[in-house]
Amino acid sequence: MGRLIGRKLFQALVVMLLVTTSTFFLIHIAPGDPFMPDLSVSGVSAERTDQIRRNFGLDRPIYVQYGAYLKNVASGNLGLSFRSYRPVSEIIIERLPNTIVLTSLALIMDFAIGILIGTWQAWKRGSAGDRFLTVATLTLHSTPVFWFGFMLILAFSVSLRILPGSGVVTIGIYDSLTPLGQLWDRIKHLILPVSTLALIGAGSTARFQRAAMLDTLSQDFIKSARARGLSECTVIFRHALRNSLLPTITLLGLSLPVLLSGSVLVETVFSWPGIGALTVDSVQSRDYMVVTAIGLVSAVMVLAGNLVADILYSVADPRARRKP
Amino acid sequence: MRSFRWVPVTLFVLFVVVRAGRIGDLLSTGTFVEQTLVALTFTLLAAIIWLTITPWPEVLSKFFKPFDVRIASLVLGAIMILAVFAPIASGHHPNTQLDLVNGQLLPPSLAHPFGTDFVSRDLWSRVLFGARVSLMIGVLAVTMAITIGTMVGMAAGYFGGWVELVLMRLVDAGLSIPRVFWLLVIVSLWGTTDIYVLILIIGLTGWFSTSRLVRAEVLRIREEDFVVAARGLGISEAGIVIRQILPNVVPPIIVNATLGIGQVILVEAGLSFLGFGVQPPWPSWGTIIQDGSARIIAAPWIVTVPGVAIALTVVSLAILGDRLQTTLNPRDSAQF
Amino acid sequence: MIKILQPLGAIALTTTFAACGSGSDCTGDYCGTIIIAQGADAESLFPPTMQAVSSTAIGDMIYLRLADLSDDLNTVGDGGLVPQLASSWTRLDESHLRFTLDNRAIWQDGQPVTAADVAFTYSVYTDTIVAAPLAANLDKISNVVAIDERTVEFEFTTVYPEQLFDAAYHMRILPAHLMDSIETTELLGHELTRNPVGTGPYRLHQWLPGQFIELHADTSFFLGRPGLRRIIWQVTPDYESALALVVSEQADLIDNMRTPRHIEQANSAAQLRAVEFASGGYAYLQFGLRDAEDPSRPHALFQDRTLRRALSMAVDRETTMRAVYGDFSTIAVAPVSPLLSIWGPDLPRIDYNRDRAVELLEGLGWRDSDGDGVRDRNGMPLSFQLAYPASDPNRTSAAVIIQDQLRQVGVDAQLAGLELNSLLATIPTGKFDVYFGFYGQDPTPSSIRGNWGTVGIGGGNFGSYSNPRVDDLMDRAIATFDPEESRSLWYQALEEMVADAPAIFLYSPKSVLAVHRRFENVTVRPDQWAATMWTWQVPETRMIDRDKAGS
Amino acid sequence: MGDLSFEVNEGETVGIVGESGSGKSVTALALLNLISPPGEIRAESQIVFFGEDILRADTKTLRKIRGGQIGIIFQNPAASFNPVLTIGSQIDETLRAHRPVSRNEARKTSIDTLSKVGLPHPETVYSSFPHSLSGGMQQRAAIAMAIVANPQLLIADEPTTALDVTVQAQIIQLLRDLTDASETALIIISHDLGVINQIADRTIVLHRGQLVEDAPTRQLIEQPHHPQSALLVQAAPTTAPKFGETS
Repeated sequence: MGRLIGRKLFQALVVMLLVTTSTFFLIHIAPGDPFMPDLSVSGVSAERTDQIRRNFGLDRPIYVQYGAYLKNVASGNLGLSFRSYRPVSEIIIERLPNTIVLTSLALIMDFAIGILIGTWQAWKRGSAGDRFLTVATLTLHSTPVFWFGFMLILAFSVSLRILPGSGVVTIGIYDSLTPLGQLWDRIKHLILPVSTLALIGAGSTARFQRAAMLDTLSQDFIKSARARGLSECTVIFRHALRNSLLPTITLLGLSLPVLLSGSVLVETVFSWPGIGALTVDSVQSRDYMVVTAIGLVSAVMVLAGNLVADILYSVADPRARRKP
Repeated sequence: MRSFRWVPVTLFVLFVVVRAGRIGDLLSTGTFVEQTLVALTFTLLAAIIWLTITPWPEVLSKFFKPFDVRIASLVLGAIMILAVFAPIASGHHPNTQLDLVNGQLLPPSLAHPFGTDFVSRDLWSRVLFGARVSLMIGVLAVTMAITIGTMVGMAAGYFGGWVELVLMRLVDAGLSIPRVFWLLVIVSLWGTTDIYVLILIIGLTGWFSTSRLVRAEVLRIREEDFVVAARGLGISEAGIVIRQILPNVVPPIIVNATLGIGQVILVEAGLSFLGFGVQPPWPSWGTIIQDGSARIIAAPWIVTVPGVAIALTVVSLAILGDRLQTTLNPRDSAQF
Repeated sequence: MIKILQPLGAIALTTTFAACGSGSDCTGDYCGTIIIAQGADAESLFPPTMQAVSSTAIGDMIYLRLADLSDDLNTVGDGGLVPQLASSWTRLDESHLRFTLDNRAIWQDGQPVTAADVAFTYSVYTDTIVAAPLAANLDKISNVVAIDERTVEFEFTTVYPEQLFDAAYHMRILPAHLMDSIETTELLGHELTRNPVGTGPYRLHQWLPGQFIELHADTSFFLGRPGLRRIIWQVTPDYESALALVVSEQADLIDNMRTPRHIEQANSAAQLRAVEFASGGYAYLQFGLRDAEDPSRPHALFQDRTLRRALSMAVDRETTMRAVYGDFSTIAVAPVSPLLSIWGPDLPRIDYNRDRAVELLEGLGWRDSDGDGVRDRNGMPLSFQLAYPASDPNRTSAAVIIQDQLRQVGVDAQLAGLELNSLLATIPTGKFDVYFGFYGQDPTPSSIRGNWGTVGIGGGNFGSYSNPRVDDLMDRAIATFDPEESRSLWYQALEEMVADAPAIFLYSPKSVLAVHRRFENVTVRPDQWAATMWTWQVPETRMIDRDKAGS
Repeated sequence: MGDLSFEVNEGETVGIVGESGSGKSVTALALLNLISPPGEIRAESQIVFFGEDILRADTKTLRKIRGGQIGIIFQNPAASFNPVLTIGSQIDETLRAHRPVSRNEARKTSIDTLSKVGLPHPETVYSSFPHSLSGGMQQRAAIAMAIVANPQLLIADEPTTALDVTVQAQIIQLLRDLTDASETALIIISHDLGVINQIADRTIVLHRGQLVEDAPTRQLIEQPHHPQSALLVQAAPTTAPKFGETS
C-alpha cells in the first residue's frame, strides 16, 4: 500500500509539473505580454517601467523566468496578483474553503443519490420504475448545469421564495445568530448550488452504478450467495452493492474535474465566492498570475481526489492490496 | 405497407419544389462551414429517403427497434432539419430587432412562439439559428477531437515505450484540469471572438479521453489471436495497424463521437454563458441563456427554451450513442 | 424508529428558533442597518484609484475630504463648500489658500489628523505610478505645505475661480503616519487598501470579496453621530438579482434604476419607494485612439477623424435611448450632464444621419468588396471590439442595439461583455477599441478637462484624445472669473471637441433609486447619491429584524 | 431442455452425467429454483423436497431450504465466494442465516467445519480472502460453506473440473468421507463418468436435456442400456481406481 501511494504520488508530481509548465508557456507564448501590467500609457517613465519589469523578473529570458517560477511555486510563493497587487496565495486561500465545501458536499450527495438510484434500478431491472429512472438520469446527465441552476432559482427562490438563490449567508443578520442558527443559515444557502451540482452528477453516477450493479448481479458468487439461502437484502447490500462499488470508486476520481468544471458555472450562477467564480473573474481581467495558480490548485485537488479514490479502492478490494 | 414510405418523400420533394428559390439562397449564402453542414444534412436526408423507399436492411430495422431510439432519432432529425432550414422556418432574421420600443420581452404568443428577448428579437428564430451554431460547433469540434485523439492513442498504443509514457502523462495532465479552465484560459489569451477558433479550441481540448480509449483498445487488440497470427505471417507492423487494428477501433470511436457531440454542445453552452463563447449578436443556445439570465424574473421563458433544446439534443445523442454501443460492441454492452 | 426521530425533532426545533431569535438586540434610534444590493464588488478601497461608484460610495464613508460640496453643488469661489476635515480656510492671495484642520478630527486608530497627512495625500495623488484618475484635476496646484500641526497651505500655478474646489474636493485625505513608510508600488496592493484606516463616519468591519462589505458606524464621529449603525454593500451577480433582493426585502436599497420596467418592479413592492434625482453623468462610446495591443502606436482605425464622425452619425441615439430607458433619459450631445451649469439645449452636436454616414464611409474608401456585409479597405475589414460591462443590463441592451445600427451601415462591432471589475482593470490601460462608458461627473465643467484633455492621458482620459486647441480653450474657460465668458469658452472648446468625435456621446439617464420606506431623513446629492447617507435614520418604531440584530 | 424426472433418497449419492450442454448444471440450479431469466421452469413442474414444493415455495421457505437443507458446490471454486469478503465471514453468514447462533459460536463452528474439510490452519483460512487460497483450498472452503449448516442434501456441480488431477481425487475423497459420515444425500454432477463412478450409488444419464437412463452405477458401467450411456462409459478413463470396491 505504501508503495502504491508512493508511485501514485510520483505520478501526480509529474502531472503537476506538466500542468504548471503548460499553463506557464501557454500564457507566455500568447500574443501581447499578459504577465505585464500595462504602465506605458499611464505616463510612467520608461526607466520606471523597466524597473518594475525587473522587479517582476520579466526582463529575463523565458527559461530563466520559468525556472524562477517553478522555484517560487515549489516554495509556496504563487506571486502577486496584477489586479489587486495582493499575494495570489492569499486570494486563493480566501476562496478555497467555499469551493471545497460546495464541491465535497456535492460529491457526497452526487454519489449517495447516484448509487442509491443505480442500485435500485439494477435490482428492479426492467420495471416501470427502472425505465422511468433511466430516462430521468439520462436527462439530468444531458442538462447544462448552469441552466439547471437557473431553473432551481426560478422555482425555489423566485416563485416559492423558500430558499436563497445567491450568496453564502444571509447578510445583515448572520453575525447575530446563534451558532446553530448560523449553521442552518449556511445550510439554506448551500441547498440550491449543491443540489444543482449533485443532481447533474448523480445522473451519470446512477447510470454508471446501474451498469456496474447489473454486471455484479450476473456474477457467480451472487448465485452462490442466493443458493446459500441468504436474504435478498444481504445479497444486494452485502454482496452485490459492495462489489459494484469498485468501478464506481474509479468513477469518483474521474468525476472530479467534471465537478470542478461544473463549479465554475454553478458558482457564477449562484454568486458563490469560490475558486470557480474567481477563475472567471481573473480570466476576464487577465490576472494571469491568479489564473496559473488556479490551474495548479485544481490539478492538486483532482490529483488528491484520485489518490483518495485509489486508496479507497485498495481498502474496498482486497485483491488490489497485493498488487505493486 | 411500403407505399406509406413514399409519403414523406413526396412531401419533401414538394417542399423542395415550392421553396426551391429560397433553398438556393440558403446554399449560396452563409459561410463555408454552414454550407458544409447544409450539404452534410442533405446527404443525411437523402440517405433517410433512400432507406425509406428501399426495404430496410435487417440491421437497421433492428437498430431502430427500441422505442426510445426511434423517439431520439425523430427529435434529432427534427432539430437538424429545422436547423438546416432555419432561414425558411424561422420567419425572422435572428438578429433583427423587430420593435425596440414596444416589442421587448414579449411572452410567447402566436406571432412569437417563444416570445421575444430584451431587444425585441424573435426567440423562435434565435433558437433555430442557435441550433445551427450549436450543432455545427458540436460536429466540427468532435471531428477534430476524435481525429487527434485517435492519432495520439494509436501512436501511444503502437509505439509504446517512452512515446507512450510521454503522451499518456500529457493526457493525464490534460484530464486533471477541469476542461472549462483550459477553455477559459485559451479563449481569453487569444482574445478571440471567432467561431472557427472556438471550434478549434474546443476540439484541441477534447481529445484526451478519446486517446485513452483508443490506446486501451489498441493494446487489447494487439494481443488478439488474429493480430498475433498476422504478425506470424510476416505482415509488417504498419500493415497490421492499418488493416487489423484500425478497423477494430472504429466502433468505439463512433460511439465516443456520438456522445462527444452532446458533450461539446454542453461545453459550448457553458462557455457562451460565461461570455467566452459565441459572441453577440449571433445566437447559440448558450448565448441565448446568457441573454436571458439577466432578465430571469421578467422573462423566464428566454432562459427556459434554449435549455430544453440543449437537453433534448444531448439526450437524443446519448440514446443513439448507447444504442450504437450495444449494436456495434455487444461485448461491452453492460458498461454504461 | 421513534427513538431515533425524537432527537432529530429537537434539532429541527432548535434550528428553527435559532434562525428567528438573535443574541443581543439593538435598541434606540441609531440601530438602523441598510443593505445595498449592488452588481459589482469594490475593486479597492484606496481612494486615489477608486473609480466605480461601487468603490467611491464606500470610500466616501470611510475617508473624508478637506471640504465637501453643499446641496446646491456650487463649485465656484471660496464660499460654496461645507467643512469636513478642515474647519475653516482663508485666502492669503490669488494663488495661496490656507486650511485649518478640525482639531476634533482623528484617525480611526486614534491618531490626530495633521497637516502632514494632507501634504502626503497630495504627493500620492500626483504620483505617476499611482496614476490616480483625478490627478488631472490637481495639475494647477503647484505645492502643498504643512505650516504646522493643524495648518496646511495650497499654492496654485494659475489664478482661477475653482481653486478651493480643486484643493478640497478631489482628494480623500490619507493617513500619512501609516502609509508614509510604504513604497509607492506596494501601496496599491497594500493591506491598507483592503483594511482602510480613515477619518469618516464609518469604519470597515468586514469585507468578504465577492460577497459583501460591511461598515460599522463610528459613534464618536466628530461631525455628529451617524444615523445608521451598519451599512452593508451586498454583491450580487447581476442587476436582476440585486433587484430581486430589494423587492423581496432582503436588501434595502438599489440605485441605478433607470428603466420603466425596473421602476415598475420596485413599485410593486409595498415597502419600497423610488427616489428620483438629477443625473450627474452621461453614457458614451469612447474611441481608443491608441492601438489596443501596442499603445505606443496610433489606432489603425480610429486615428481617422472622418471615420469617427461617420460612426457618430450612424448611431441613432434617440431610438436606442427610448428602447432602453423609455422616458427616463435625455440625449447627451457632448460630454456634459444636465447637472452642469453649462448644460443647455444648444450644446454642439453631431446629429444622427445614416445616409451621410454611409457617404462618408464610401468617401474614405470603405466598401464591402467581398460581399460579407462588412465594409473593408485594402483587405482590412471595418471591424472592432466594443467593450461594455456585462453586469449592466442597460448598457448591454444599448450595446446590442448599437451593434445592429452599425451593422446596417456595414460596420462590424464585436461585442465584448466584461465583468465590471475586469473592465476597470483593462480600460484605464487604454487597451480597447471602443469602450461603452458611463461617467458620473463632478458638478463642474472643469471635470471635462480630466476626461478629454491632454492632461488626463494616463488618468481619466482613457482614449488618449488630445487636441491642443481644445486644451487651450478649456484652460482659459477654467481660469476666467466671468461666468459669461467662461460659458462661451466652454462652448467653443466643446464645439471643437465634438467635431473631432473622440467618442459617440449618447445620453444622460435620469437617476432613480429605490429605498425601503423605514428610512427617514433620506436625502440624495446628485453627484454622489450616498454622500449624505450617514445622516439617514430608522426610527425605533419601524425597525425590522436586521436593524435589531447584532451588537 | 426437455422433461426430466428423478428422485433422490436420504443418504443416497446420485450422480448425474452427460456431455456438455446436456442440461446438468441447469438441473442443479433448477433444484434450488435459481434459474435466472430468460430461462424458466415450466409451470406444471414440481421439485419436491421433504414434501415441500420448491418451485411453489414462498421466499421464506425457499431461503430456509437453500443453504440450510440443500447445500450447493459450484464448478469454479472462486465463483462461490465474494472476492471482497473473507472466507470466514461468508461461512459465518451462511450458518447464521439458518441457525440461531451467536457470532462467536458461528465462528467456532465455521473453523471446525474448515478443519473438517481437511484445511490446515483453519484459523488462517477463516480470516483470508478468497484470492489468497489455491484452487483446491478454495474448493475445500466452498464445501465447508455448503455443509456448515448440516444440509440433508448436497449438490456438487462439477466440483472437480476446474482443479488439478491430484486435487480432484482429494476432493472426491473428501465428499465421500463427508457423505459416509452423515445422513446427507449427495447429487454429484459431472461430464466425467469416471468421477461419478468413484462416488455415486446411482447414476442418471442426461442427453440433450432428456433423462435417458437411471440405474445403479455398477450396473450402468457394466451394462449401459442407452447408446449415449455406452458412449460415456467408453470415454471414461478406465485406469481410475474404483473406490467403491476397495474401501
